[in-house]
Amino acid sequence: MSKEVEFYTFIEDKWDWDDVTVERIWYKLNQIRAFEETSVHYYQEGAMGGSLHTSIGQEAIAVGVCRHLNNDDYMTMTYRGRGQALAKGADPYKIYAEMFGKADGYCKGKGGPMHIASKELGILGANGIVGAGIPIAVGGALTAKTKGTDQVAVTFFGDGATNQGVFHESLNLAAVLTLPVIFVIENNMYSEMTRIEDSVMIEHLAERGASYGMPAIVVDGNDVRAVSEVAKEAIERARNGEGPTLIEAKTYRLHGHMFGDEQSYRSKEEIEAKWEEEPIKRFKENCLDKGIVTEERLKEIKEEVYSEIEASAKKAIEAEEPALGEVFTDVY
Amino acid sequence: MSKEVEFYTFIEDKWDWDDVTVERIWYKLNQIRAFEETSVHYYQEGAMGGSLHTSIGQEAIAVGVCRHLNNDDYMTMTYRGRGQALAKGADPYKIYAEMFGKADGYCKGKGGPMHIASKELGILGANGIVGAGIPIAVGGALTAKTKGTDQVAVTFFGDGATNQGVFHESLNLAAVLTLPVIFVIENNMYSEMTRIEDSVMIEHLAERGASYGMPAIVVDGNDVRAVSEVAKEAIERARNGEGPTLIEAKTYRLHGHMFGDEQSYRSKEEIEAKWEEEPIKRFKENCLDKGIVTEERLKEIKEEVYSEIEASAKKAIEAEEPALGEVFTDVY
Amino acid sequence: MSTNRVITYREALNEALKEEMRSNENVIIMGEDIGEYGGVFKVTDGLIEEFGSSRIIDTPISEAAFSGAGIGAAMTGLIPIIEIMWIDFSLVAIDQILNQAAKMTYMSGSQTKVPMVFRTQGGGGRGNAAQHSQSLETIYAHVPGIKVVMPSSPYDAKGLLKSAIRDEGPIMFIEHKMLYGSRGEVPEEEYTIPIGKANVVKEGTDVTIATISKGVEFSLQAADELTESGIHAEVIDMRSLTPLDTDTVIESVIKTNRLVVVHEAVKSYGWGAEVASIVQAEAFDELDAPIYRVGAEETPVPYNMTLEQEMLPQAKDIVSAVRKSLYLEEGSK
Amino acid sequence: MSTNRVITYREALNEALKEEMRSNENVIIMGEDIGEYGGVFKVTDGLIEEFGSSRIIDTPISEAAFSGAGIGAAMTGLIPIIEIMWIDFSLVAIDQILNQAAKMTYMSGSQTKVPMVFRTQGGGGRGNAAQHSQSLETIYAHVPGIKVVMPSSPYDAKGLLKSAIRDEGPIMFIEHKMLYGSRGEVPEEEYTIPIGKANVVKEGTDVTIATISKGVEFSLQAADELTESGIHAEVIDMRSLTPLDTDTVIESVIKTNRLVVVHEAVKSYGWGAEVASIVQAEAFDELDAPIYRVGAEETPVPYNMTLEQEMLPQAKDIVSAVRKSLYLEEGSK
Ligand SMILES: Cc1ncc(C[n+]2csc(CCOP(=O)(O)OP(=O)(O)O)c2C)c(N)n1
Ligand SMILES: Cc1ncc(C[n+]2csc(CCOP(=O)(O)OP(=O)(O)O)c2C)c(N)n1
Ligand SMILES: [Mg+2]
Ligand SMILES: [Mg+2]
Repeated sequence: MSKEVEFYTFIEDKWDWDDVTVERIWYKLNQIRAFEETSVHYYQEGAMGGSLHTSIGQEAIAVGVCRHLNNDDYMTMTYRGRGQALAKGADPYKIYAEMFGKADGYCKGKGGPMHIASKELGILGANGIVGAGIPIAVGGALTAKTKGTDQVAVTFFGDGATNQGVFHESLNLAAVLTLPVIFVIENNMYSEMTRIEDSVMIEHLAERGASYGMPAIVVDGNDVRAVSEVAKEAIERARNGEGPTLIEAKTYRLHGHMFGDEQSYRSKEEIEAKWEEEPIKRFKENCLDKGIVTEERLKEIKEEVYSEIEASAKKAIEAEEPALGEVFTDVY
Repeated sequence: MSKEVEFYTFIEDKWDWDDVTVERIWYKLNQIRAFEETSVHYYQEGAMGGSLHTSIGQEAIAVGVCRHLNNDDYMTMTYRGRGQALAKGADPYKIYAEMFGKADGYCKGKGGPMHIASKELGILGANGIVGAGIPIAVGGALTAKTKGTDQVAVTFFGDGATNQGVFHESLNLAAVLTLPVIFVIENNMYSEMTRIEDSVMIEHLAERGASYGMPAIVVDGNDVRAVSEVAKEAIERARNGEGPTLIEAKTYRLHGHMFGDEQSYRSKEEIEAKWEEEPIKRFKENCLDKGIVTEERLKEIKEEVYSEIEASAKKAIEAEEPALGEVFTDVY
Repeated sequence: MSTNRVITYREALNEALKEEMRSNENVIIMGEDIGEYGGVFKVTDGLIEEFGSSRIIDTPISEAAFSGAGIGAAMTGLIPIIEIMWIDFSLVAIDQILNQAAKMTYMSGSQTKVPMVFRTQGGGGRGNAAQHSQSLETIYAHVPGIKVVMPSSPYDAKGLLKSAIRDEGPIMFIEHKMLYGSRGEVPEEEYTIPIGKANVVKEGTDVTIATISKGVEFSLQAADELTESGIHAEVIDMRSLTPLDTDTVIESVIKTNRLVVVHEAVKSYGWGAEVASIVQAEAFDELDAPIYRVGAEETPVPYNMTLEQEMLPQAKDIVSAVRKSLYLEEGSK
Repeated sequence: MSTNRVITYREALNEALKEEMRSNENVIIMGEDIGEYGGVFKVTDGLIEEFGSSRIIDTPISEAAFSGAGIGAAMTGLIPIIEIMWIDFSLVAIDQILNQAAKMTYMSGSQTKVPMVFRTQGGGGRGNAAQHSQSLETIYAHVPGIKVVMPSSPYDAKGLLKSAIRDEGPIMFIEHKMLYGSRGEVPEEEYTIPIGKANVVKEGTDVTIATISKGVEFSLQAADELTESGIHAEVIDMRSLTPLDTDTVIESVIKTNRLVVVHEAVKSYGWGAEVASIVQAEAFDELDAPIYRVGAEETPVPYNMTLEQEMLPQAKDIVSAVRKSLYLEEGSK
């Protein structure tokens, strides 16, 4: 019969990160936050085309998962995926350069914010079509399995994406072929302006894992420690040839779906309450409670991050535009 | 949490069909069998184009479900769906005429065996694309709900179709909108030449209902009585506005996927054993055991059916071809 | 009497939807975020308030399923309007659109008609990059059984959408994302525009420009520029690709003896080739010059907006094509 | 030395797959019923025995997922061949093919190449009706980033498939269901055929016929018939639509001054329009007559095989188009 969903509970007492780890995680969480905030600023200034979808409030998932990945592990994500790219080691400058359409961008300015990719980091690409990155990650896992390496593939996607056909097909295919792939649902409670609870008749999206006989686990996506534990186990299983896992990380999208979203569909109070639960605040409290680092040290790192990010953005703004002839290259 | 799959067990003692009912069911089962066998004969003779996919061995599902449907209830099915069309009341002559490409065919000879449809019988059409008829039935159910009628829609599809994205999307949509639609998986153990057990990691396809919070039930698809009970309940629920149901009817495809299939993927022994469990034999035994009708009466009906079917086919063979100008009509 | 009322393309579409929903209770709309939010392009604004959630149906992100459900609903008595947010996403539902909706009437020998509208929007110019900027109309026009309509102005948007909703068969109704805010006169009184008749938006004598959707704006710009050098272009808005009104184009070419076809779709294998092929076949002796086509380059749409502009057709490309057709500039393709 | 070995199109394809799999262990195949059964058209016959189930992968019926998985695999070091059983079914996977595979290289600024082949088959003539008989090549040719190859003979099937497997980017490789059993000479020695070069299959002086896939057979039949009335047609097999070798066509038209384009795809918005448009633009002064196109009628494919034949192009339609181009018959379109 169908596998049951596991609900992961983090055991505070077992938390054993040292100060080096904590500082690194803190750095990464803040790097993403700073990056996203700064993006909004530049978007408002008109430095970008298209739409901008931030992951503010969802940073713990990217950081918690990607800390267990190697450079040669594969990853796909969505238009909201710059946080994950950073978590996997991408250079903020090169992402900004891409977002600003510059030649120095990861994709020479031809992909843009929705399509960040870095071959050398195993980032197969962000995707603008809901759900479409999922099978591509499965393909990365297929290569790993076929070549007999211990690489894994991770794909991040939203709650709404679990209603797309290709989600279903991809999970089934990965399960049938026992591929080393981790499916991470970032359940931020909304798909665009629609509450996920209005789009499904189940309480936990992870329940869908049972349809594929796949281990499925629900985790608090705002607790980077919990995400890290769950991801670690899933990634290990994958590396050991034990096949795919479905992780549902529950979080909340603190900004609108995209810049400019009027957010008429939710109350200010709802959003404010959620700011209380956001992952950076949470992690800071955890660290201070446990006394692993000082508040000053955290502040110092944060300031450092923000100034690094600002410097990257500035440099990217000033970088060169691609040559006009770039229109015609890279097609076939 | 996820709903559990129900495994339906038929209770012999409660079986209360009278002789009229039994004769009608016997007639229908044999009508489909005779129709399919005769189709094969004419296919071999070269009377048809394309491929021929018979439902021999699966008749109980069509008959058990469709006996609870009214003419104005909607139905979609597949390239293997002529049995269901007959079960819903289609005229064998008009189906044959369609299969032989004649003007008298349900679709004027332009649809063919894969696309039998009858507007007056609510048969929205058989489909050649695996899974594609599923959302169309959902649409029929949407009309019923929007117009506030008590009509229902039924869609028949195969085990393999449950791996298509559109299966997933359609069940979710129907569940979210609480539509009166019954999804019937005819699990005949194979999708073309591939065993379903090689294409999924679950034991029962009905387990997938849980992903949509949908009641799901497994039934012996070779027992027309059991199918009838299960379908009755699901159809009643749908008529009462209680939403969709997923039914997995387990059966076996006694012929190859299509005429000409070499069946190298399964043994003669396997097929022979399955002939012992086929639904017409089973129903006959049930009836005789219970003494509802005599063997002679059953034989009589069967002979009658075969001669009717043969007559329909003959008439269809002799029917008129469509005019050449028909190529250009019915396009927009 | 009309008061020369000026409204936006978006508002015109919204009015068409409202009016048709008021006059026919079988009309429903399905799509993503179209209810309370009014759609990401705000075309369905205010509809759920008036018609309720049983007729304005917010769906899960499942384009194939809700397109298919629209087909089934159309076959059984409703007139569904399916909003596919961006035409690029229609590719996840295209089996339903082209293998099902477009073929049902034929395959059933006309037993079932499929009266429905797939409303979507396409086109570039906003820096939305390769997966959000395509002009895929030719793909839909190539498969028989579905009409393809593309309005270029608020007036046309309203009149054509109303006709599309009343049509017996399935229609791809493709709006342009850069036109939603464009303004134009739309009478208060009810009107419809027949589907299948091209519209001569500017008369001229020297060259015919056949175009559609936002191409009309570009072509008029080009025509203005050309006027300055004494060249009078006739600009024809095709309005629909299926049916394709080549008669109007040929009539014009008989006068001008020159034709340029302009579209935002990729030039190669784009619909301009069909127009060009028909016109050269039917009006061979009328042509004083090759027919030139102006379309997007044969590349995905680049993100960088300068590159994007380079990739997409611009007014200057039209001017240059016209000049070539007048042998005022050297031309190849 | 070649021994004038004659094999079928199916066998030629099978050989190409085997040879490439032998010489490059990164080549894998995914599809439905391709393993033990050898594929419903038997093209992968015997492969699983030689290469095992880790390289010949039978998939669930999930074209979108296994196409997407092919893309991901191609981006990471494999060379997947994806068998989509019928091109009609490719519409359930087309988002992966056109929004993903075709755009990845561009969107990533060439960081990732997508070396893979989508093998499928199309065309009518078997009474398979509307959802199993389409010629959808133009849809794929219209979207930049993926090549479209269509072999017409066993020799081409083998040589082109080998080249396709070795190509750096994604390729739609479209076979024709009516050709699998056709026979032709295929040398024992290894060879490849470059993608992008058309093939003059029959020389002639009076008219050029440009075609592809099974159209070559029809066109040769027509050419034979025409020879009887003293008309010598040159028949060109385009071999691929992207790249499209119009140079070879134009060279021929310079000699013949007349062009007929023949394809099984629906005529309206079909690829013949592209060829016609380019040729009339680039060789306007060489043309002594309009370019005529022969393609399928603008309807879904009817089941009844007499109607189907009427709907599809036939040799007699080609003969008639050629005669029109020679002003021996009255012509319109
Ligand atoms: C196939 C497809 N349908 C619709 C869209 C438009 N769209 C973009 S984002 C989005 C919501 C996705 O929600 P979710 O998966 O929860 O991800 P989130 O944005 O919350 O990260 C939608 C509907 C799209 N990009 N692709
Ligand atoms: C989208 C699509 N993929 C593949 C096929 C080819 N095909 C036809 S029937 C079939 C098997 C379907 O199996 P199942 O759903 O179990 O139905 P059954 O034939 O057993 O009734 C396949 C793969 C198709 N028609 N459509
Ligand atoms: Mg979300
Ligand atoms: Mg089956």
